[in-house]
Amino acid sequence: MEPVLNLNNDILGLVFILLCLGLTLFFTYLSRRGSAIHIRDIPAFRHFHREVDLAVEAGKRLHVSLGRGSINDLQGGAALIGLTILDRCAREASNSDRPPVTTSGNGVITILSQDTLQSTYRSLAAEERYDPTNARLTGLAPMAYAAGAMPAIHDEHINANFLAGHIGTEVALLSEASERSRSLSVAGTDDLTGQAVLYATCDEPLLGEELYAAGAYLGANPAHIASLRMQDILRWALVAVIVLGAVLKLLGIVP
Amino acid sequence: MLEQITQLADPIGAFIGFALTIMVLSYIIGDNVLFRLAISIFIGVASGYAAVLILYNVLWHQVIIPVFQAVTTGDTEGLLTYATQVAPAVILGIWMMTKASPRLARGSTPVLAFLTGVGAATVIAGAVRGTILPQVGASMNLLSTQAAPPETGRLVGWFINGIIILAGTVTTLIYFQFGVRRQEEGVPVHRSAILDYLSTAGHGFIMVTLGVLFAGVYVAALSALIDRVRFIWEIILRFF
Amino acid sequence: MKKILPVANAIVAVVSGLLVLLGYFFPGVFGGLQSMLIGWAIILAAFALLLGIFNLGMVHWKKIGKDGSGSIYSIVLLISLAVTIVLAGLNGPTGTLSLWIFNTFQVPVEISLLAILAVVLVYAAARLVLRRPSWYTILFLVTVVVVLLGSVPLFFLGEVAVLTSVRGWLAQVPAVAGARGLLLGVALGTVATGLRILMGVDRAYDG
Amino acid sequence: MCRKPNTPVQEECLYCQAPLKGAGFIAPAEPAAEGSQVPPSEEPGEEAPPAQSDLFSSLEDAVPDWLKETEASFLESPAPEAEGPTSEQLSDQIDALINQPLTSSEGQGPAIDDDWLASLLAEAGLNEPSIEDLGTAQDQGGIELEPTGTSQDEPGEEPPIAPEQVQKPDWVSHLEAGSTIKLEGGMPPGEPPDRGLQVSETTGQEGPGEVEIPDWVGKPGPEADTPSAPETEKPLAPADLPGWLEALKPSEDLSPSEPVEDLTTAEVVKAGPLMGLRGVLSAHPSAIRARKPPTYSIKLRVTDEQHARVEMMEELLANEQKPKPLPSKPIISSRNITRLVVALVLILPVIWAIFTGSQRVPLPQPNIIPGVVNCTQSVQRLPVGASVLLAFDYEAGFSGEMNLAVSTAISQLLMKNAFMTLVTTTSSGAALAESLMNASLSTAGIPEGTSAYTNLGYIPGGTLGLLGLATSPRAVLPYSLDGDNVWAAAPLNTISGVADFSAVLLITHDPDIARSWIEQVGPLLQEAGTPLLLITSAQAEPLVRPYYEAVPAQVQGMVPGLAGGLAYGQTTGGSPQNGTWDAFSAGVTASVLVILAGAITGVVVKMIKAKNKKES
Repeated sequence: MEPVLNLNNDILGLVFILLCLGLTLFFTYLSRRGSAIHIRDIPAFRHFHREVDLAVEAGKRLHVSLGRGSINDLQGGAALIGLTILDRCAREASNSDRPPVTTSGNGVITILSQDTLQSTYRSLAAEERYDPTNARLTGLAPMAYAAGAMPAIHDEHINANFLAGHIGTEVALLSEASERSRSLSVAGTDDLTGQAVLYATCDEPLLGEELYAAGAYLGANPAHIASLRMQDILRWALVAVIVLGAVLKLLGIVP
Repeated sequence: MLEQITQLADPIGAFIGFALTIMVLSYIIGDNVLFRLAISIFIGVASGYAAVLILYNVLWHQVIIPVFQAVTTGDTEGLLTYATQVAPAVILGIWMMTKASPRLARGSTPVLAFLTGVGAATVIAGAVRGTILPQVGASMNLLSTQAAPPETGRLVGWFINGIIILAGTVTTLIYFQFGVRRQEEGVPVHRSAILDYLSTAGHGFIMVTLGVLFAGVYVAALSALIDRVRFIWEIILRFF
Repeated sequence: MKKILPVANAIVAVVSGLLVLLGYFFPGVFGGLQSMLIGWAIILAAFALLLGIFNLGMVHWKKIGKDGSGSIYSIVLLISLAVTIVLAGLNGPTGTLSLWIFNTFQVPVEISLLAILAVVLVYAAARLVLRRPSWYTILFLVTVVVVLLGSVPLFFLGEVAVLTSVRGWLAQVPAVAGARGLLLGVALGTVATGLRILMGVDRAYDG
Repeated sequence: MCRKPNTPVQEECLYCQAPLKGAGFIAPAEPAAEGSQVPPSEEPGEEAPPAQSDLFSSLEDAVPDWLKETEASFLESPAPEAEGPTSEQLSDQIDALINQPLTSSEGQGPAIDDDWLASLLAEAGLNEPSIEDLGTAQDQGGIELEPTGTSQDEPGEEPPIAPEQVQKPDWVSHLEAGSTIKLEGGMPPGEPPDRGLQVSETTGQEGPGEVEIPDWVGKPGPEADTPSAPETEKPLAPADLPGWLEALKPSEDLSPSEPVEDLTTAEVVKAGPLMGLRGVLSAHPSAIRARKPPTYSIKLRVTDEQHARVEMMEELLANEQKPKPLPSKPIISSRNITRLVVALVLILPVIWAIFTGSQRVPLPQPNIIPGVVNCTQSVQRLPVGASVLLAFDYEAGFSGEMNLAVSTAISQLLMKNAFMTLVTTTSSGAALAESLMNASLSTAGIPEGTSAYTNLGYIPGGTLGLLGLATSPRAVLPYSLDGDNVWAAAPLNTISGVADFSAVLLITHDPDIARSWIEQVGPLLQEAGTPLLLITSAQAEPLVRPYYEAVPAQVQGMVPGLAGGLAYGQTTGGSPQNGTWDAFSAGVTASVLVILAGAITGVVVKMIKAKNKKES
């Protein structure tokens, strides 16, 4: 498969990725050595922690929806961070009477969510709690996926919904269902129209990049914190490149 | 519209469509049996059709027909290509199917590891080549003299808009800054004053963007609502 | 063995990922291998879809009888799923019968679900200030109202030229800026997520 | 019991905290502890005989003569009159003391106000300290006093005397000779002052159980306050006993005689070096196990309040274990009503406009909506019989919004006699494409089966599939959905890449799909000068428009949403309005009003809340 972009972009892309990798490894090493970073407060995660505790107390369950993004596509990134969130949720709610239920709209994501749940329970020495039907494919078309997840929110004594993955405007149906069933909805998606809908309909929307910080905020491994530090640095690098490039182009120095 | 014409050409289909539309719209009143029945049918049909389409295009066209043709035509080169390009995937696929059995589930993990690895590489490359490089390039070109309009009147507007887009992109990026200054225990963490101003501006740009997109989504949904009302009216005119 | 298996899985993920990634930047060397691996992944995704359908069936099969009144929905879903797969499979995705099923059952429900969104979105927007009172919310709603008013001539007032031009400017200037920032942020997060998997740190698979 | 050696003065084992001195004296006090106020004098009558018969039968030879005598004499000796009532009073007092460990210092109020004790404390010059001491002494005494409680009144009432100075009666001397353990256990040097303190305090505290205090108690202040501190033993003149004390001798004799009473009921050591002795500290572990002070003290320390708390906790735990019925959601709630009202306000104008076929609002003109004119011109510029790629990348839900524009484009292409190749990256795309093509062909009067198009179906792999399609469509989609190898025959046999098509028409509702096409496939099309046209939903327009506005434009023509569809329809001979545009206008107007009303309400409520907060 020949790349569509030209050679310069390929080289730039490779350099960028290597930079990301290097910084992530460096900060992972630092964080393993105890170097701490203060991160800004994102209320959605704070409230979610509280709701997880309440869910455990009230004998209710969590619902994690991983969207319908294909893992073989750009959208897969949101689904992959969704799996990390699922792992954290399963751990936090491990002593609950009802294990978390997972819904998704893609075959691969469904299987990966099953695997994530299974390995999480195994690591907690509670593999008997794993039930494959708690990680469900609710539909293969976007609306079918949302429509299939709605009954789960309505009927399964859900206390909090974490919608994390590639979900389009159909996410409004999920937040509406959670609002009608009086359960908290924390949601983030890589889809911009989905984010616009989420901001209005969801209790705790995660804007843009905030979804990808979930691992760090939910206490996953140090690499997640390292990733945040890497993102912070590269964000400034991008800002510098954009401003510098724009100025140079305005001055006609660069064609 | 045309989908309605197709349906109206078929009275049974039109009536079923009418009934399903009413059943789904009843959700506006509240979650009810009719809505549940309608979406149950919908999920089954939509998932079934999607499955058939994908399996048809992938498994039938890329797995079964090629080997059948290669064998019948005795195309050894085709068979060789198939053996390297398709056969391993089929073996991995069958291996992955052991996931269906809870007892053998763990055995398919290497296949999922492979899928995850390929997926991760794809999303990285897609994000860098498909978003970061094009978007950064487009932002840099905002004030490119080559793209400037010749008329002086439009030039000012072009320049101001370019500056606004540039500032908006930069401040929106800054808004996402996660790291904050170290503070003594107990004191709520916050950004420095300059960062606060910039990220506030960025937050504002994000709100405007989301507002514009929300309006767009609403207009699309309203169009669907109008379409359904029209469909119901046409069925009423036809059958009642 | 308990320790070796996860490590082996991680190695499979990292190696396959690196080969595909290198294929993008060194097409001459890794291009062939990359396209082969991606081809495998595409076919595997189809097999995964089969598993997904099986999972969908199993979930609802287990609900039958156990879920009391909810059983009927599961029965209806399973019947519609099975009938569609059989008929569309035999008739082909574009066969007359398949298209009839599609246009009769899927299209009306899907459009109706989108129509429900209209009500849901207006209701949510109307409650937003009450729910999340802040200046950002006000800014969001003002933008929504201006764009809506500028997108169509008002029923009694007719077209307001100013609103139309403001809508155009909002969509082409500030919205583009915000969208770029959001897209770049999402892309950065995506790269970070992918890299954690290629580093073998995050293991979505049963590591 | 650890069996490790302890010094005789130790009251409990240094190693295992097993009671040493108390052990032999617990037995008689146990009934009192259980609440039965049976005077010890009765106990022998009830319990001693069997115990004695056992004793004599089993250990007749083992018991020394002197001990037989002492046992006999003690069993004969009558119980003192004062013993019964005082034991009751003291057990009450002790219960009170033990059951209110925290209120000990508060309990000093009345004690200090009490004339005699106040004067005692005043003269002792240790009001406060003594009060604290009392508190602590009570706690200790809770356990220590109980066993010997029956004899606490007498030493308490008399001025405490250093034990070694007390003139012991003969029987005590005999006893001492016989068993050193007895003596040490009965009167350790430090005990009398403590006891005195305990009693004086408790008598002060206990109203009802207060003992008659004779006048003389107030006089010998120095003696009275001595118990509070050890060094105050010095001023006590050993032989300086007042005459009245002689009168008390018999009762005073009782004090050391108690242990002997214990002997009647105390166990006889059945093993070890002390075998045969009664009431001595047995080396046998069961002796300790049988007398667990902790159990005893725990019983005593549970107050009613604590009982109540325990019951409350038990109730809580019991409720926790019961499965709580989850609260059922209210069917009619204010939210549901509001939702219904909003729905009606939104839908009614739409229904009215559709049902009446209102046409008050002028249709959008093609030149007003950017991109529409360019789109229709690009199609018009196509050569007759050109090959066009149509990507049906939208979901069925958006067909209501987009089908008008799509059908217009298809009819325009049919007029140009173009050959359409249909592909999709969504699950609904193939069926939508086929349905629309069939409908368009029937509308245009072209018989079905005419080779005006081929449906290649679904492109697997998302963006990767698109890249594959851009460079090698034959590899990605080798056959049509009908199973034909369309690439082998005209007109597709000349197509090797997506750039070989005359035009690419992308129909999508998803801005991500549009971006993938524009950024991944677009560059190839630009190189070949192939126009990329876009029919999109209103929701994707804001994100796609910049590509159309860009210089150079990455999208050559664009038809956005319902408005775009209506405008585009007019470029090809007009489309029936039938109230659709009026319904759209009415719907938008109604929704804007609803949003504004909601926002204003929200602001007002917020202001009222803020005002109330300020006031409160």
